[in-house]
Amino acid sequence: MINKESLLTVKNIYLSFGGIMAVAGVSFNVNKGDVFSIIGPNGAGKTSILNTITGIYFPERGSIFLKGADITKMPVYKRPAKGVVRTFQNLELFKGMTVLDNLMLSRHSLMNYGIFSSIFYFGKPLREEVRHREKVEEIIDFLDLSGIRKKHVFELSYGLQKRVELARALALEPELLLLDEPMAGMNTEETEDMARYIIDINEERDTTIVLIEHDMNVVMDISSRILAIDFGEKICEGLPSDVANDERVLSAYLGEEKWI
Amino acid sequence: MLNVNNIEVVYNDVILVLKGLSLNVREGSVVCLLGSNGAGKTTTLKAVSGLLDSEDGRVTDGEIVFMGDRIDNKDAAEIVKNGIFQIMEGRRVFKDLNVEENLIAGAYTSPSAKVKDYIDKVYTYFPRLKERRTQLAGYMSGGEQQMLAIGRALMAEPKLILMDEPSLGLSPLLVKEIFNIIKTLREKENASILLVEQNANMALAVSDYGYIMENGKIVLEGTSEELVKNEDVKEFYLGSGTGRKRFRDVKHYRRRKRWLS
Amino acid sequence: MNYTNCGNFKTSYVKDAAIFQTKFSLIMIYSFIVLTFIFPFFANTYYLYLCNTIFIAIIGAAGLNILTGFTGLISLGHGAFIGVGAYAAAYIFNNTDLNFLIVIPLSGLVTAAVGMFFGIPSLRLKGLYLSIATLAAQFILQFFFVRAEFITGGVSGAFVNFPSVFGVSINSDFSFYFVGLIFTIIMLLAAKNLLRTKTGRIFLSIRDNYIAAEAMGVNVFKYKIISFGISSFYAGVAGALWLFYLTIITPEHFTIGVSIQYLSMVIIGGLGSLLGSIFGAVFITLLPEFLRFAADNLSQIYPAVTSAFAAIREGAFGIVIILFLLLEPEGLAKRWNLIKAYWKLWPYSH
Amino acid sequence: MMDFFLQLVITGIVIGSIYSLLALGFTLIYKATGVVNFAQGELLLVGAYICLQFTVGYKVPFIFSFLLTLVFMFFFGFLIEKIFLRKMIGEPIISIIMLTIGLSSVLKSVVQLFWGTSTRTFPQIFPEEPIAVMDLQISYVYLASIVAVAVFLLLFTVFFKKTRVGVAMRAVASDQQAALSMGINVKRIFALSWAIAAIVSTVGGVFLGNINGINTSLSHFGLMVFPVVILGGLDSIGGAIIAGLIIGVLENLAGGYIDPLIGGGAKEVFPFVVMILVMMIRPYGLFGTADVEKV
Amino acid sequence: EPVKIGALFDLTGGTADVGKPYAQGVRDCVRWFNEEKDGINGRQIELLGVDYSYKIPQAIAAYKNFMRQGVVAVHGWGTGDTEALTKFVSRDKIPYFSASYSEHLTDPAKAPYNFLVGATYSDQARIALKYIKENSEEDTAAFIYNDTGFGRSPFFPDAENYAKKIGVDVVDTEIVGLKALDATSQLLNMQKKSPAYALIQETYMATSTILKDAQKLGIDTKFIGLNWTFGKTLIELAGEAANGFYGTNSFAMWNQTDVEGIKFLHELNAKYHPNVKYRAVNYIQGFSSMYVLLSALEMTEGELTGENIKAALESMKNFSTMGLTAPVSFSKDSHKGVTALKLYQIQNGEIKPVSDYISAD
Ligand SMILES: Nc1ncnc2c1ncn2[C@@H]1O[C@H](COP(=O)(O)OP(=O)(O)OP(=O)(O)O)[C@@H](O)[C@H]1O
Ligand SMILES: Nc1ncnc2c1ncn2[C@@H]1O[C@H](COP(=O)(O)OP(=O)(O)OP(=O)(O)O)[C@@H](O)[C@H]1O
Ligand SMILES: [Mg+2]
Ligand SMILES: [Mg+2]
Ligand SMILES: O=S(=O)([O-])[O-]
Repeated sequence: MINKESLLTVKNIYLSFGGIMAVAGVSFNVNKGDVFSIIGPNGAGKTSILNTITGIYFPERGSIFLKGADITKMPVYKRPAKGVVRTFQNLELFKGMTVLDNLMLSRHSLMNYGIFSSIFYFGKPLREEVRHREKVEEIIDFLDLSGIRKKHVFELSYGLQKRVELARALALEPELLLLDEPMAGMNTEETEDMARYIIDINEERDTTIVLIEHDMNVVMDISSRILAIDFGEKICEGLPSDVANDERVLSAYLGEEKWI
Repeated sequence: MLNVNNIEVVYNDVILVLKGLSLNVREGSVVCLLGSNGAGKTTTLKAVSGLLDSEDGRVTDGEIVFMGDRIDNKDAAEIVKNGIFQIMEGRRVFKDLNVEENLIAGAYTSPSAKVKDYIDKVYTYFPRLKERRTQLAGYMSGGEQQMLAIGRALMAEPKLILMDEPSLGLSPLLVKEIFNIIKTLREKENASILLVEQNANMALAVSDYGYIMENGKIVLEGTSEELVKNEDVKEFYLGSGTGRKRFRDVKHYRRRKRWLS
Repeated sequence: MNYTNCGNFKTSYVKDAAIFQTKFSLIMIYSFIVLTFIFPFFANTYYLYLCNTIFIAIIGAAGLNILTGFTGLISLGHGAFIGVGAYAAAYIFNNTDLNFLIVIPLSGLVTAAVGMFFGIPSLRLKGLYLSIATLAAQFILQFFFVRAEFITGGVSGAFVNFPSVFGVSINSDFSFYFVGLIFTIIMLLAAKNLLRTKTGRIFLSIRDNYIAAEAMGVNVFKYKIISFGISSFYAGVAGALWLFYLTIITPEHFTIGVSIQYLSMVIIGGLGSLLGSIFGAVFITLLPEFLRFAADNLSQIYPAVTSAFAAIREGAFGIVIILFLLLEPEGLAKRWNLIKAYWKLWPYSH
Repeated sequence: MMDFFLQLVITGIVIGSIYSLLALGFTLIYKATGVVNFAQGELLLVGAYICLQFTVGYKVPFIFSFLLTLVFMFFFGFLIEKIFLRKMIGEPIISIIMLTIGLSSVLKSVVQLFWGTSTRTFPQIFPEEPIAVMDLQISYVYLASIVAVAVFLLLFTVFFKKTRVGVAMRAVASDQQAALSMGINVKRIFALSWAIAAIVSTVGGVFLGNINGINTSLSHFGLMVFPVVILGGLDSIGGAIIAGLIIGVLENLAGGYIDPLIGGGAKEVFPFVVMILVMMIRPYGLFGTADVEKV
Repeated sequence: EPVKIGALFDLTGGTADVGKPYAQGVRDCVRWFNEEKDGINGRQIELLGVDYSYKIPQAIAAYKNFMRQGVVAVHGWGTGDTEALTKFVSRDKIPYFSASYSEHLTDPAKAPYNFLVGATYSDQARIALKYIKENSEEDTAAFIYNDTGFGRSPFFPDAENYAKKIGVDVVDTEIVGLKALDATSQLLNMQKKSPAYALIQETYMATSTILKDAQKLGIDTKFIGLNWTFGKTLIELAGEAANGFYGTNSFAMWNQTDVEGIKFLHELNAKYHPNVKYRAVNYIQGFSSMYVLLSALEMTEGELTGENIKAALESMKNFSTMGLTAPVSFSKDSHKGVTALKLYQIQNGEIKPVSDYISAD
């Protein structure tokens, strides 16, 4: 663990909205291969941290490094190309598009043809479309979406939409995948499936994961490291076993019950 | 007090979602409705609360009776007046109204003299909301929004509250709090509750009776104690018993439920 | 429509993405195209005129649909952009020796540039605010048409001579028909290809959820501008064709009324559907003609109420639009698909 | 020189008050129902003609016919919503916009059917002698419109902030289905907001009619208020009013100072140029609320 | 077999308030020919009237439809449709009358088949300038117009050049929109130049705005409006402020019962429309214009082809319209039918002629 290569470094970032300090001086480091979880009470600033990593908001102070390069001020849309991709807490899919198009959209920056050539369609654009379609089909297979690939997203149930969101992020072939409450709204069985997917993504697809989740069963089980925050501040960071027994985590977040 | 008899619900005149569903909620009880994604739980609640209409859905068969009155396909506004209030899935706070205005909107059907008292009551349940009373609801975190959504329901002082996944996205501490609130509601507010949840452990813990639905039908029902002991429920809803499990050991993505119809 | 693995991946995916999925529809479309080429030999000027305006409307509506239906940016300035194309065509045609077939795409490019310029507010503006910024574009461009006399000929307008190609003068409805038809086919094909590939998906993603699009690596602003550009290119081509059809244009041809008319085409036809643009263009072009026909006939029978009929006709236009929206809110294209689905299942459908 | 400036400003405020009135009706509908109403100008037209019918046709004294008109228009707005817009609840915003465009031709043709197309005039209602304000003559119509604007501003501010129906209206604008689940009668709220908007625009229409008579072309003011509502922020009542005054003044200053330089015409496009510039700096107008977009 | 004539009317569009009475005039003229004058040399006239709502595409559609039905001539309406159709009518050789008084549409070199009964806007402005030159101590003038083809047509460059030629100083120009609610800033700017007269090219509403604001500001410039500014409606709109306003008008007014044509129209209306007691000047315009067109058809030798009708029109010299206008003449070089008119003034709410025929040469 010590020799692991550092992938993401967040250094002392601050973010506020009006009078509210959403993030107040948080620092942490995510190594390659980690499943790094962020936990904390509602409104603690977890999503806000994710938003600064993906560039939806820029931190007012502090910086964010990806593989040593400063990406603090990089525009949102440039980050996926650097390998940073996310899912959203409340579904943010392209509802009017089919599942397939949602996934194909993800790969737009990997597609290698111009607008002008696309009006002729045959030739390079077609070849590229087919090539990427194959990649997308792999993901469809992996997440078992093949029955619904031509369905419009708005027709799907919540649970399926969550899975499509994960698929859409995967289609971008991220190095660092940020997941914001992927299990919310799922029953035990579905939660187990999702956990399994995350583990496989981490292990088989070689993807580092930052996970925000309130389901402590999952978090404690699959995380390699955990960061706990409250009121925008770090209260604890470490191995699952350390965090689960931390006094402040217990009182602020977990309640009395012991989780490990 | 609520009897749902054999209802069928159809969306857009074609998609049949509920296929002869029946359930009952007795006065003063908490009843939970469990089921996997897409089973039709939300649809059931909307059928009761009259919100189907706004989604081009209709109850095409069967009947819904609340305290002796037929309410299927009645206007949502009328149903709220009758005393049923649905807390919708996904919180659905009014994003560009502030916290207090959200509460006032919740009290639309209540006598105006009581609005102030109700607001104070909500603030005692959720002090956090009081701190944020002038903040726009859209900018609050998920948990805060959920509190507001429940607070709004309290503003209407309903006889029956329909809760659609109230614990969704809440921290463990808050989940407990929500379930405590449910207990309190039932004890102090004298409200009956029909609860849709994914967190079956908690849901069964606070409820008297439970229904499990799949594919638009009830496939299993019983008192909460009975359900907790049921093997299938344990396996698919509670996660093997009470202890935590090793997700890494779960090898297969999809196992099928035994009661699959 | 589920895709099944059947060994030959490549051809399957290609087929899966084809415009016309069955042999039957392919035969239908080819026969239809052949018919459209034969039609003018049997039609009189009036019907040819209607076709010609429909061609131009289709191109314009397709352009607006790219912006509004596919990218989700409601434009109230399309009429003015069409004007830009018309004036650009007049200016280029009168000041160079280029053939009008070259001038038309060139004016499209000029209009694209202007459209992209007026798309800049989309950097900051969203939704209705943006639409109303395009309304400002409408008024500002109209002001320009009137005042920039050295380019536009000011209020007395711009003239060209009837153009010609291969020695054939395009001076009649008959000859223009072929120009219009060919341009329509080319422009529609290009749009279809554009929209079923990368760019099209990006447009849709911006329409559906621009924050998510951005998070998926879409440079939203750039593509909004591109959408403005492409949409205006179509407007420019439509405008240039209108000029060469009419040979004289004045600022009065490109008022807000025209913008609204194009908006009705894409909405009635179906947002986000090229086929819808065709339906919408046909419908909105023919509707006033039909209503007038009806009003005229009624006036002959009851001459005393002629003026009442005139007023009613205006209202009837509104009523038809309203009825459409109430009964067919997703546009004619949707209805078409339902009918198609019905016939596909026939005779097993009930 | 200063005189010239002052005259321009005062005339601007006075004209602006009419814009404010027209913008107000528009903003009301938007705020409550999320509908951008392209038939606003026609509502104004109907209101003005109804009032004309009462005063000229039935010889009702103006003040009574004005009140009668307001009552009539209240129900008229109510009815329009019920017949045409009710069914569109939940449809995409652009379809609803289109519907109001259709509505505008229907209303216009109704007006033509009943009152024809020739320009009609109100009998002398406000004293013809203007009164002098700082050396400037101002007609009574304009004074009345300034007063009306002030009254409406006060009324609506209180209404939307303090009353339950007002808050419910905003709730409906924010999330219709959620509002339904509160027991808010969304349909009634919609109808109510159209009714109120019809009243407000009628007041504007009657004033307009008293300035220069009425014919169907008055409906074009429905479009001219766009810069106003945008500048103020689509959903801001106060914004609509202040922006109306600002546009009025800017228009006149542009007319006074820029027109001579460019040979005229600035007055008409200038509001749109200002609008775009302001929007680039403040995308939601001066007082509009930003869309809540938390992810 | 009837003689078919196409007609474009605006009964519902932006100019419907003047378009409607005009259309009635056209129709009554046709009816009179059919019922009392035996049509065109024995053939009945079929008028194919179309309301195009002042929308150009609809005008073109209507025109194409006329062609299909085989009309021999078309009576159009506004500037927009007339311009848009110019190329088509010259190609198809269809004589085209309209109420668009833009001078550029009367030049046979550019628009060989367009004809006009009534003084062009430019001529009206010239006549007004001539009047100023002759009747004013100070030879200064301003132009007030709207920024459209219609608004600019009289002044740039025609009236501007003419003013220079006869020595009237154009000290100011102002733009007032057709639907303007106020014209204060423009009038204040104009006041700085204090012209003796201002020429107005607008319609009723803007004219009323201008006159009222001028009265409010105490401006002592006198106003002369071209034909669309002037009529009974203006008096209703502007009230007091309309007093003293001049108008250039090529047509006799309804109350000039000493004019033969007006007397005739009174009789005709008593017969056709017993309830109608008043006709706006637009009715007289429409009637006169159609009268000239139909008379030309009567005079046409040979078949009613475009070329023959054109020849008949171009041979019309001093054709009398029963005094409804100055005598009408067309020639190969000019398709302006009328080049002389009287100035009228509003005095105590009445419209009175204040000059004899003044000709613009
Ligand atoms: N765009 C915004 N504008 C204003 N305040 C915001 C915004 N985004 C977040 N906040 C505030 O910042 C704080 C942190 O919010 P955040 O969404 O990061 O919480 P969280 O930890 O993700 O909570 P949850 O678990 O409920 O999702 C909250 O108090 C919230 O109200
Ligand atoms: N408005 C609608 N139009 C068409 N189909 C719908 C609509 N709403 C729901 N459905 C379909 O009805 C079925 C039941 O949906 P419902 O939302 O009731 O499920 P649920 O049990 O609440 O699931 P979840 O746990 O994901 O919330 C799903 O298959 C869904 O796709
Ligand atoms: Mg969060
Ligand atoms: Mg649900
Ligand atoms: O030019 S129109 O707006 O009247 O069509």
